[in-house]
Amino acid sequence: MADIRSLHDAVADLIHDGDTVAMEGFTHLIPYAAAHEVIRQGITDLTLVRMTPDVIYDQLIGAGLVRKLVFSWGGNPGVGSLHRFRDAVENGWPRPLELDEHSHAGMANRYVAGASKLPFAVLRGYRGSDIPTRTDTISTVTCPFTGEELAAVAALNPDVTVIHAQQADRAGNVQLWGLTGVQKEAALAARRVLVTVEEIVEELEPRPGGIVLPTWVIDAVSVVPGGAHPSYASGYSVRDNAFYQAWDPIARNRDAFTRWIEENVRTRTGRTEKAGAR
Amino acid sequence: MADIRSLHDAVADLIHDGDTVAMEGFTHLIPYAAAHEVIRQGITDLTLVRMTPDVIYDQLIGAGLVRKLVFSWGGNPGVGSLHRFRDAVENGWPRPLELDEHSHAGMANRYVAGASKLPFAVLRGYRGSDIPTRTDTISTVTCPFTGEELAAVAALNPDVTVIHAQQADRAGNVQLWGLTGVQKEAALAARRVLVTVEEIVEELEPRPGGIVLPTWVIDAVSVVPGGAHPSYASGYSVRDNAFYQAWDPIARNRDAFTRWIEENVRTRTGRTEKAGAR
Amino acid sequence: MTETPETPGFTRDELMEVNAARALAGAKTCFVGIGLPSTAANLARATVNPGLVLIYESGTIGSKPTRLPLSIGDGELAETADSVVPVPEMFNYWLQGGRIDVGFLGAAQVDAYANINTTVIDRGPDKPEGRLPGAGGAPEIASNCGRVLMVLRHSTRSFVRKLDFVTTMGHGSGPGDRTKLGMPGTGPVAVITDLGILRPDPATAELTLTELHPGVTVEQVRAATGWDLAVAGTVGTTEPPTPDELAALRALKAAGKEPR
Amino acid sequence: MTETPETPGFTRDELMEVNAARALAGAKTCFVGIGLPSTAANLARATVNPGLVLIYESGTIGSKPTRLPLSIGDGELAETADSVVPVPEMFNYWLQGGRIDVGFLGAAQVDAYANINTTVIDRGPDKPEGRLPGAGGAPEIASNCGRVLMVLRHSTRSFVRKLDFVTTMGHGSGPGDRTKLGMPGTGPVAVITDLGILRPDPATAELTLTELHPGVTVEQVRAATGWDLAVAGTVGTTEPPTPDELAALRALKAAGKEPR
Repeated sequence: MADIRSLHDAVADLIHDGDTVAMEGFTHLIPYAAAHEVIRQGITDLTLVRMTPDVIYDQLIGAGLVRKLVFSWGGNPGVGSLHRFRDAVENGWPRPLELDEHSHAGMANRYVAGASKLPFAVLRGYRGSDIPTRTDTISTVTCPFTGEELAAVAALNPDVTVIHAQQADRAGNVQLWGLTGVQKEAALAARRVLVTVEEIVEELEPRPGGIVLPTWVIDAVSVVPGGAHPSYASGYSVRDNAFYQAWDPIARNRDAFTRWIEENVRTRTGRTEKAGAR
Repeated sequence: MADIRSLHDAVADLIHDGDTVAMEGFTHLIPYAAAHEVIRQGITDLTLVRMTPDVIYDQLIGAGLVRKLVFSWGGNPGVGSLHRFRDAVENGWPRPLELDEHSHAGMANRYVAGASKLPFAVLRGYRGSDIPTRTDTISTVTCPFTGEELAAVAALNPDVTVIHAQQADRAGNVQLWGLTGVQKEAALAARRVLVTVEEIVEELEPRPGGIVLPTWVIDAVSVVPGGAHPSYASGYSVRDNAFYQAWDPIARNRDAFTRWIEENVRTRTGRTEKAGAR
Repeated sequence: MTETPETPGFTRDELMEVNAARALAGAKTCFVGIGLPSTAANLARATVNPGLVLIYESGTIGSKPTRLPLSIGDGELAETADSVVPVPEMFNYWLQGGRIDVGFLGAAQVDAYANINTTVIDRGPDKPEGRLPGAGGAPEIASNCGRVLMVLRHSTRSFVRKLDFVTTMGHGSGPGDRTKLGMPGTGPVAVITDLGILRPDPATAELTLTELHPGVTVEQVRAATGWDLAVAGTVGTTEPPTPDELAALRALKAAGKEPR
Repeated sequence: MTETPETPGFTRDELMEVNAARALAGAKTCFVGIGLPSTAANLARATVNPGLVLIYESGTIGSKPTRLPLSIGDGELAETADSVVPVPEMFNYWLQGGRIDVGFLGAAQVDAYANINTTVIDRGPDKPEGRLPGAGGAPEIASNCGRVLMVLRHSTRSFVRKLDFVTTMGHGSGPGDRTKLGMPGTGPVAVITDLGILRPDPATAELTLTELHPGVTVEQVRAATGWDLAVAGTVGTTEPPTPDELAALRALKAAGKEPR
C-alpha cells in the first residue's frame, strides 16, 4: 500500500546509494522533481535505467551520482547532445560512466520481462548490428518450433522505479494518461515504486487512455505539482521546449552546469523548485 | 482499409472452408451473429481458436462445421458443460473433434506471439501439468542468462479473426471498451479481420478503457446491432444470463439442438436473428 | 440443498461457503475462479475482509460486485473495478508477476497432494474419456499465487486416489516438488469442503483432515474420500456461521438471481 | 541556411525536405523519427499524402500535428492521434508485427550499403570515442518496416567509407544479407540529401546517385561522399519545390516555433 508522504522522506526511504533506479516517462511525465531530490540528498553510485536518458539523467550524471547507465537513446530531443552524458563517457567527468546500451525495442522488452517476472524476453532484433558486441544482456534463443534464432534480452528489475502521474486518490491509487510510455512495465518490474503526482483527488475518474496503478503496487506517493517540469503532465502543463533549448549551453560547460545545479536544485526544496527552474 | 459491408458478404469473402478462425471476446462482445452467418453459409472443416469456447463454439461444433478446436476452457460459464462440445469429443457426433488444449496463460501468450509476429512466446507455465503431453504446441526454452527452463508456446496466427465491437466510424476505424480480453492480440495476429459493430458513428469519441483498431488493420466492418447476443456489448446491452441457462437443456439433446439451429439460425437472416433468438 | 439435521438453520453448502470466505481473512489480493470461489471471495468482502482486492481472469482488478456474477465476464465486474486490463497483461504482469496473494480454485478431481484434474475423466476401458472443461487459468494460478485455497464438495468421485489427468499441480508427489519445479508460490494451503477442511501436512504435504464442520464426523469424511485420508491428531470443529455471515451470503445469492 | 545561388527562392535544406516528403507518396503508414524525418512526414501529409498515417515511437498512431513537434513525445502527437498505445506494444505488435510500410530514419554516419552508425565516432588512436545518442528505435525500424527511407545532409563526415560502428543494418555487405538474417522488410530504398537522392543499385545494393537537386553537379555530390560514389547511367534532376510545397513547409516550421 502506498503511503502519501513528502518527496524528501519518500526519496530518503526508497532510494539508496548503489541502487538501480529507473525514472521513466517518454518525453511526457518525466519525474524531474524526484531526480532533483536525489541530487539534493546526494544519493550516489546509482545505476540509472531509462530508454531515453534525456536532460533528467544529464543532470544526475553531471552531478556525479551515476556509476552506470542502461539506455537506448541518449539525447536532448529535438535539440542535440546530452553534454554531461558525453563528458562522462568521453572524458570520465566527473566520474567514468559504464554503459549498457540497447535499442528501444530491446529496452521495452527488458521491462516487459521484468514486469512479467521472466528472466528474459524474445524479439526479432539487433540483426546485423554491432550493439550485442558491447553488452552481456543480449543473447540468442532458438525457437523450438521453427528453429529460427531470435534475440534474447535480459529482464530489467530495478530496485526502484520513479514515475510522475497526474493524480492519486487518498488511498494511493494512481492514474496517468496521455503518452504512458513504459511506465506500467517499469513500475511493475521494480522492487519499490515511488510516484509523484500533480494532485490528490477524492476519486479517480477513469480517463480515455488512462492507466491505473493500484495502491498495493506502490510504496509511496508524493504530491509535487509541476514535478515533471520541464517535461509536462497532459491536462496540467505543456512541455517547456524553451527550457530544453536553454539547457544546451548550460550543459556544454562544466562550470555553468555546476552553477545551475547549485542554484536551481541544491539550494532549493521540492516546494520552491518549479518557479526557479525556468 | 476496412470496407463497410453486409455481414453476409463479409463472411462469404473472408471466411473459407478449412480456415483457422478465431472468434474472440471474453464473455463480453462475443461475435454470435457472425458465427450464425457461418452456420447459414455452411462454411466447414474449420479450425476454431478461442480461449473460452462458450456457447458460440458449442453451436458451430454441433452444426458439424468444426474439425479442430484450439482452446483453454470449454464450458458454459456459470451453468455447466458445453454438451455439443462434449458429444463431439466423446462420441464424434456429428463428427470427430481434434483438440489442441492449453491453459489461459498459454493461449493468451500464443496470441501475443502471433500479434508480435514471433514464432513463439515464453511463460513460466504448465509446470507439473500433463497438458504438454497432449499437444505439439508446447515446448521449452532455456534462458540464456540464468539457465532456467521455461515453457514455450507456438504462436497463433489465425487466417481470420472475428470480433464484435461497440462502434466504427465511416472510415472503418473501430472502438471497443469494457472487458477487451484478447481481442486486440487476436485481431493483430490474424491474416484477415472482420468486425461486427453495434453502430456506425460520425466520430469515435475516446472512452476510458477503450481500444481503437485503425481501419488499416481491418478487412471488413459489418453493422449488426445486438450481434453479440446472448453475450453483451457494454453500453448497449446486458448479458442474457437466462439464455445461457436455457441453452443447457437445448444442447443436451441432439434433436433439440438441431431444431434450435434450424429455427433460430438457418432459417433466419442476420437482420431478424436477434429478436427470435431469445 | 437440504438442511443438515444436526445443525438446523443452515446447509452444508453454506458451511462450505462461509468457511471458504473466512479463509480469506487477512489476504490482500485474490485471483477468483468462477462458481464457489467467487461466492467465497464476494462473501469475504461482505464479512471478514471488506478491503480484499478481487481479481478475475477476464481482466478486472478490484471488482466490487453487489451480486454474485454468473460468469467471470459479467459487466458489473468491469464497471466496479479499479482497473480493467487486457487478458495477456493479467496473466503476465499480475499473475506471473507475483502480484497476487491468494488463488482460489475449484476442481473436478483432487488427490491427496491437492493436485487437480479438470480435463478428462477415465470412464473405463473401451469407453471414451469423459470430457471436462479444461485448465482455464488454474495451472498458472496454482503455480504463481502466494498461496492457493480450494473449495469443492466432498465425494469419492471428486476426492480420488489417483487423478485421471493432472491439469494443475498442487504439491505433486510430496514436499520439495514445487521447489524443484521453480514454482514461486507455496501452493494449496487448504481444501474447504461441505464436510470440513483438509490441509497439507507440514512434513509430508499430504492433505490431512484438520477441521470438521459442526455435526460432521471423521468417519463421514473418510467415507467421502477416495483414499485413506490422514486425520490430524486433534481435529477441530469450525465455528457455525454467524447470523451476519448467513444473511450476507443469502443476500449475495438472491441478488445474483435477480433479473437485470 | 543560405539560398543556393543557382536556385533562388529556396534552400538546399528545403530541397531535401520537399523531396523527402515526396518519397512518401503512396505510403499508407510511416514510422517517423524525430528531426528531418518528422519534417518530411508532416510535409507529406500537407502535400502529396494527406491520408498518411504517422506513427511515432512514443506510442501514437495516426498523429495529425498542426506544427512540427520538437520531440517525439510532444503533447499534440498524442492529442491528435487515432490511438495511443504503450511503448512495448508499439514495438512488438505494430513495428515487429509488420504493420508499417515505411520507416523514415536520419543518421549520423551512413556507408555505401546504407548501414547506419548513431552510436560512437572513432576520433583516432589515443583519443576517446566520440559519443552519439545511440540506437533508439532504428535497428528494428530498419529491419521490420516494409521499406526504409533515409534523410540526412551530405558531407564526407556523414557519408563514410567505413562505419565506426554498425548501429543499424541497411543492406549489410550487399545483396542477400538481409534475407540471410531473416529481415522481413526490403530495407533502405532511398537516401535523400541536400544534394540529391541515392538509391541502392538493384544488382549490387550499393548506394548510387540517381537524382540531383536543381543546380547541383555530380562532382559536388562525389566530393561530399567519403567513398567512390557510383553514379547511375542517367542521373535525373528533381523537380524544384512548388510554391504550395514551400508554403506548406514554411508554415509547418513557423508553427513549430510558436510559443504555446
